[in-house]
Amino acid sequence: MTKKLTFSKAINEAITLAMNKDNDVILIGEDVAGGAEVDHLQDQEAWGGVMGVTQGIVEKFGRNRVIDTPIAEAGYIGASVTAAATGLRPIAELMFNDFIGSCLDEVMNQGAKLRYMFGGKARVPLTIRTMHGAGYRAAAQHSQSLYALFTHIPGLKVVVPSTPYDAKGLLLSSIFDDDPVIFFEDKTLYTMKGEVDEGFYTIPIGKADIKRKGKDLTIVAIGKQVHTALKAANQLSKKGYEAEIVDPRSLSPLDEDTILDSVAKTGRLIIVDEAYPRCNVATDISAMVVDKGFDYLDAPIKMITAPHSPVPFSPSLEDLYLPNPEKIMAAFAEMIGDNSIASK
Amino acid sequence: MTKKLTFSKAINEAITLAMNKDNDVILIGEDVAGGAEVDHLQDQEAWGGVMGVTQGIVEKFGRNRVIDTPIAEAGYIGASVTAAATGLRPIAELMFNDFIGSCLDEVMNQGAKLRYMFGGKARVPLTIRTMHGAGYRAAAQHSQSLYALFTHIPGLKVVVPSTPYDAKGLLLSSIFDDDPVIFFEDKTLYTMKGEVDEGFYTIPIGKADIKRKGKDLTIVAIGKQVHTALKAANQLSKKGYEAEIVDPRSLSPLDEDTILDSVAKTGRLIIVDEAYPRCNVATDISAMVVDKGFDYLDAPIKMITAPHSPVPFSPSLEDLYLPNPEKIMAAFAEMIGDNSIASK
Amino acid sequence: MGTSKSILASLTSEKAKWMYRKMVEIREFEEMVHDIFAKGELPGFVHLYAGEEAVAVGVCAHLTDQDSITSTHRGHGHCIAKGCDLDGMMAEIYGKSTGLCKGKGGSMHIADIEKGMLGANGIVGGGFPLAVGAGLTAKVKKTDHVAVCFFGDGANNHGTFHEGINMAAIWNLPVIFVAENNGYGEASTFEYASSCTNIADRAAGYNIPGEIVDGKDLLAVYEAAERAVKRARNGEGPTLIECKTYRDYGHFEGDAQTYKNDKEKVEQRDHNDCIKRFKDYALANNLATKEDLDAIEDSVKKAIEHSVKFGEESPLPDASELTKDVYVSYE
Amino acid sequence: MGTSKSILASLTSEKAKWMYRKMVEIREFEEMVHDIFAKGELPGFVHLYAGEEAVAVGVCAHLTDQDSITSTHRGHGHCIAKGCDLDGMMAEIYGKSTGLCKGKGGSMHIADIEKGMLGANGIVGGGFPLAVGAGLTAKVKKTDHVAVCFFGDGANNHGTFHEGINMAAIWNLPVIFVAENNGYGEASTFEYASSCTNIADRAAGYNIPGEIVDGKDLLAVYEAAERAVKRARNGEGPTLIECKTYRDYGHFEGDAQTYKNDKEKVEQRDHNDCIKRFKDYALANNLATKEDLDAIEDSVKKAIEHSVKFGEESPLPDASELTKDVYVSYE
Ligand SMILES: Cc1ncc(C[n+]2csc(CCOP(=O)(O)OP(=O)(O)O)c2C)c(N)n1
Ligand SMILES: Cc1ncc(C[n+]2csc(CCOP(=O)(O)OP(=O)(O)O)c2C)c(N)n1
Ligand SMILES: [Mg+2]
Ligand SMILES: [Mg+2]
Repeated sequence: MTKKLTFSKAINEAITLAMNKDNDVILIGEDVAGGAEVDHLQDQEAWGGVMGVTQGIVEKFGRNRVIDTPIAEAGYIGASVTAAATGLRPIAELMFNDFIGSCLDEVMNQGAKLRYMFGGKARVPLTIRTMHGAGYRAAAQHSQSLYALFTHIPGLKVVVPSTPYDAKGLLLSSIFDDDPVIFFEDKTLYTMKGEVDEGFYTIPIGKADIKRKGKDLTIVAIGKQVHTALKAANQLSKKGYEAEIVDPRSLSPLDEDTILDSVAKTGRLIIVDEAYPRCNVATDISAMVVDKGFDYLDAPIKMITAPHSPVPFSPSLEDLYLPNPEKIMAAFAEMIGDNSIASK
Repeated sequence: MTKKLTFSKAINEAITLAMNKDNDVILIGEDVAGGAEVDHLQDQEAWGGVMGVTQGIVEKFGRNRVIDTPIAEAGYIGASVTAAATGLRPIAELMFNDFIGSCLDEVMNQGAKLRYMFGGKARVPLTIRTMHGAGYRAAAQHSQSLYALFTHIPGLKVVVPSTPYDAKGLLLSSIFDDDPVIFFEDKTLYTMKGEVDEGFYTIPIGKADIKRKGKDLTIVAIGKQVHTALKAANQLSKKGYEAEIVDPRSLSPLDEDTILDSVAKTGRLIIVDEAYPRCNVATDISAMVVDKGFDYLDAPIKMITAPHSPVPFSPSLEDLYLPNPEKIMAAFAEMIGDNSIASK
Repeated sequence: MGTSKSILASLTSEKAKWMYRKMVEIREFEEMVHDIFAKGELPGFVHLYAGEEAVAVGVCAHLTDQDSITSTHRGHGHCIAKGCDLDGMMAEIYGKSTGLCKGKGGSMHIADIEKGMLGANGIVGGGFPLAVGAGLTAKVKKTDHVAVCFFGDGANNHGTFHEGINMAAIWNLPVIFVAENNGYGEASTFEYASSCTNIADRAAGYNIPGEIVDGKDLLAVYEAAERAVKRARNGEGPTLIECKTYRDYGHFEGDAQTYKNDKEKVEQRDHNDCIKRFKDYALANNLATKEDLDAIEDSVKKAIEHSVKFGEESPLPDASELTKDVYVSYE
Repeated sequence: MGTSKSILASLTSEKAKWMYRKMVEIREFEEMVHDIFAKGELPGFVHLYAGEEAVAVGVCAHLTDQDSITSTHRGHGHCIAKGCDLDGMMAEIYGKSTGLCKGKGGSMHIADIEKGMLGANGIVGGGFPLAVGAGLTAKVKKTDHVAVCFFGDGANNHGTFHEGINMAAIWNLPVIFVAENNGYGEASTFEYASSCTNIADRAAGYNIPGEIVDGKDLLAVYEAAERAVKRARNGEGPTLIECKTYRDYGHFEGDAQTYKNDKEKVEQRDHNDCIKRFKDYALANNLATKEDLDAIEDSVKKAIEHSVKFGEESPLPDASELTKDVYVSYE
């Protein structure tokens, strides 16, 4: 049985299911309940996070398990690391991934390394949910897609879903994973609707999904950019080219085989990653394919990314900043030397 | 006129020259003077940083310009950002690059973005000196090479010198650059000696240096790994192969042309980067070469990096962790299908 | 109104009118932004300062363009009090090329470094170290400039509060930390999130003066700020001033504010308005005539309307701006 | 010695001897590490706890294996007081496979989660949030476990101090913050780097009890910790205890310590030794006989020698360990 749910509700449902299943699961973050200890406030009216994603959860599970924190990211993310190591299974919300600047130590030097430094004697079953992505007119400090920073760091898993279905199944996997997982939610996807299975299901972390089959070109696209790629693929199809779209879904670990198999078939690769261009996931995937699948390649790998610049506020600039189908088409046109594609 | 100096003294000399030249240059960080306001302590006995790199500088310039800070990285790095924007030219020392976890916000969201967010109306002439690198038996939280994180972030420049000569000239350029620069110092290089020019000289940021000429293979190596590459090149030379070694010296901006020219000549590329393997500078350079120099390549690009794991304490494991000449030789052997190279 | 005689003596009619004007500018600006945001004409997140005018104005009344302030996500009021151009501000919020930041910053990063306004900040607590940096420049260069850090009750629990104030204290820097305690950080109350009874109570842990003032009373703020700025300029170090205030709107535009209690809303917004309070005081104490104030209100209304027209009609940034201003030295 | 009668009453001879043993273990362990480091046999950075034994031992005397502690870069003393195995510790410092962390952590990351020792930490201030997390688990799971955060005077200026204590206070968590004020953070004095007169003075800003004790007096620490642990277990929330102490060695091995003053060194190291002070007390109050204590000293010496032999002779980790333990779920 499936039903239509928004991306936001799919996440809410995953958290609810996880908290029902296991009393050790707690939800912690800034206003994740919303309005703690306000006398007149009924729990069902509580904010449920700045975007309302966790609305209603405090009503079901109470304030012992749904915990509003002060604005102290180092404090509560660090606390979540050891809460995880001492018996809980926290879902910590880092409101915007940009705020990692206030708690990178707790993620990079504590959470990610604890198990290794302790010689394998600890587990850190922590999930950090965090918003990312440009397009919301939220400017330079609230629009970044910083998953490359986390992918760089050993000891973390990094998950970036692109659909409500994937979001629910991957969040459930993340919560019940015994390693620290950073779970990225694109703020511009929250209102997107999609089919989602009823009840509890998981999607394995580390398994890519082919969002569209094709034989002429592989597009690996991350998060929201999967939809940009799908749009480009539809247009390419009209021109007679079928693109295969691989959604890695998890960046660390990365499903190298699915990507390589696709490139082996198509011989061409475009990677769409809205993050900053240097040392990003696009370069990571490109380098991996060159290392392990060099002979499959009929053409240079092209990367469609943001420019090397902060995210501008002005809507007109932000629109230029992001990848779009036209940029993908132009890259493909260049790749195969067919200008008629780019000009539409 | 040149003289022999250690890497550490070359840095000390650059700071001294800069402070002599411009009264707005200050040095700030934890114990950069060492022992502030200790009655009996003579300035010439003051620590000069945990590794003694800045020894003697407080004696010359006094405590108004050489400022010991509390252990508060967010505090003093953030303060350095606006000190720079309001008229000083600070050299801030982040003792170990691993401590960026405590002040990423100040670097990434404030320092790097200030100018852009302000529409170009501010300058942030800040240099952050920081120690990196494994091999010192300093374990997981004091051995990382995190330059990829900084390279990812637009608005920062990233410099990683490999010799005393480069360190001095590049540090002087960094200090007098009007953008924020992160200047990496490998702690295991401090005692290395090399020829250094007398007096004031600069090396442009963004210009790679060819540390060895060759025609059969390009090795791009970062920081200390330049020396690993040189060792490998010597051994390869005995086998009849001449490697060209490109030291990018600055990772952001990256001198793409010098790298591409070398690969155009040799047709083969190995990148040696001791950082974590995912989304690192090796992948960045590989992807760039594939994008812009695909046709130059006669073989897959190989990357010699750390494994995807924290830095282990145990000396035996740490030695395995790091790149070494043998790993480079083995990669080249595989590349050209000549096993006699790898087995020495 | 509990304002001491000494203030009355030092407060000129000119200053009083300037302050009145600035408060009205802020209020009208914010009401206008509220309206145009509601119409869907403004992009992004917008946090309004209405209700807290007395804080920004009472403090900035003592500052020159050479003095610096650091601001918050709720930064329009600080901008106006520090003398930023209204047209440039509105254009910035519209994302236009004529904006203070060429449209690249927007509401959350609005700034004008020439006016000593070192930027609104999207990072709660981001301002503490930045204010310390401006204070450090003053100390190293031996000027008499001061720096002011405006911050919220929510920010008071961030680590940067602690690091920033401690550094300012040990170095005796000319930095004034101004808490805008409006009772809430987003939906969380000050009482819930903060273990201290007053933010000013924390000053003792840094051996600096901590003062509590009625943030709805312009002259109380003005007076406390005067003392603090004097201390700072005299090399006597930092001060923490806690202004108890209230934000009339929600955390951001679009917030249903279910966490606020209705009684408090009415009490604060309708019966404790800082502008009304100062107006009554100014009239009663002959600092200004009714005509003066009417004229100010009129003129401000026109200025705000002008700013909207300016914002609306200004061109969007050119595409070439996208990658400009990332670095000084290259594009 | 200024120790109250009530302590004497509750302190059994058994406990006293346990504490003496632990203090001597720490001292002998550190002296040994000092010696073998000087011989160049130990890799990396080493920070010695000698001189501060009374703090770790006086606090951990009240804890069980279910209680947690977070430690610092100067972590050997905390480990020993919390019951970690000496052989495993020494092997860890040697980087051997038999070490507590299989040689992967080393001195700066030595840990034993089964003993509730949540790790030394290479990051100053790293422990505050981590201790809060253990306290949070206790609260959510409604156990009576407590968590102790040991930290230095240097760490007291890091932002995590503020965030951690505030959170523990508002949630009323069973966390005890134990300041080891040894007067220095590296070469910087407490007086220079900290704006507070005492670390305990900062407790008021969080509405929690703050106590100052003579950290060289084992029983003073013991008594203060007893009260704090009782409060924590009773759900009465966090306490901050400041122990004034001194580190006998430098910041790390190899430090010339030019910043220390000679008089203070002699006074503290030679005339205010916490072990000697407790020994005199225990003998005078019949908590132990001379023979008991001699036997303890003897036995400890042997144990330490054994640990060195164990460390030296243990095998290095297998190459396959390099990429193990990064993740639970895959290698
Ligand atoms: C580091 C960081 N954490 C969280 C946020 C999200 N956020 C924005 S404003 C805000 C509340 C701030 O409260 P307060 O400091 O009292 O200021 P006020 O909004 O009341 O003016 C929060 C949590 C942020 N922008 N930055
Ligand atoms: C975040 C961070 N900043 C700086 C350092 C370098 N460092 C290691 S120990 C130390 C001094 C710590 O002083 P204190 O907290 O008083 O502890 P003590 O060494 O006196 O026991 C410093 C600055 C670090 N390890 N982590
Ligand atoms: Mg507030
Ligand atoms: Mg200390």
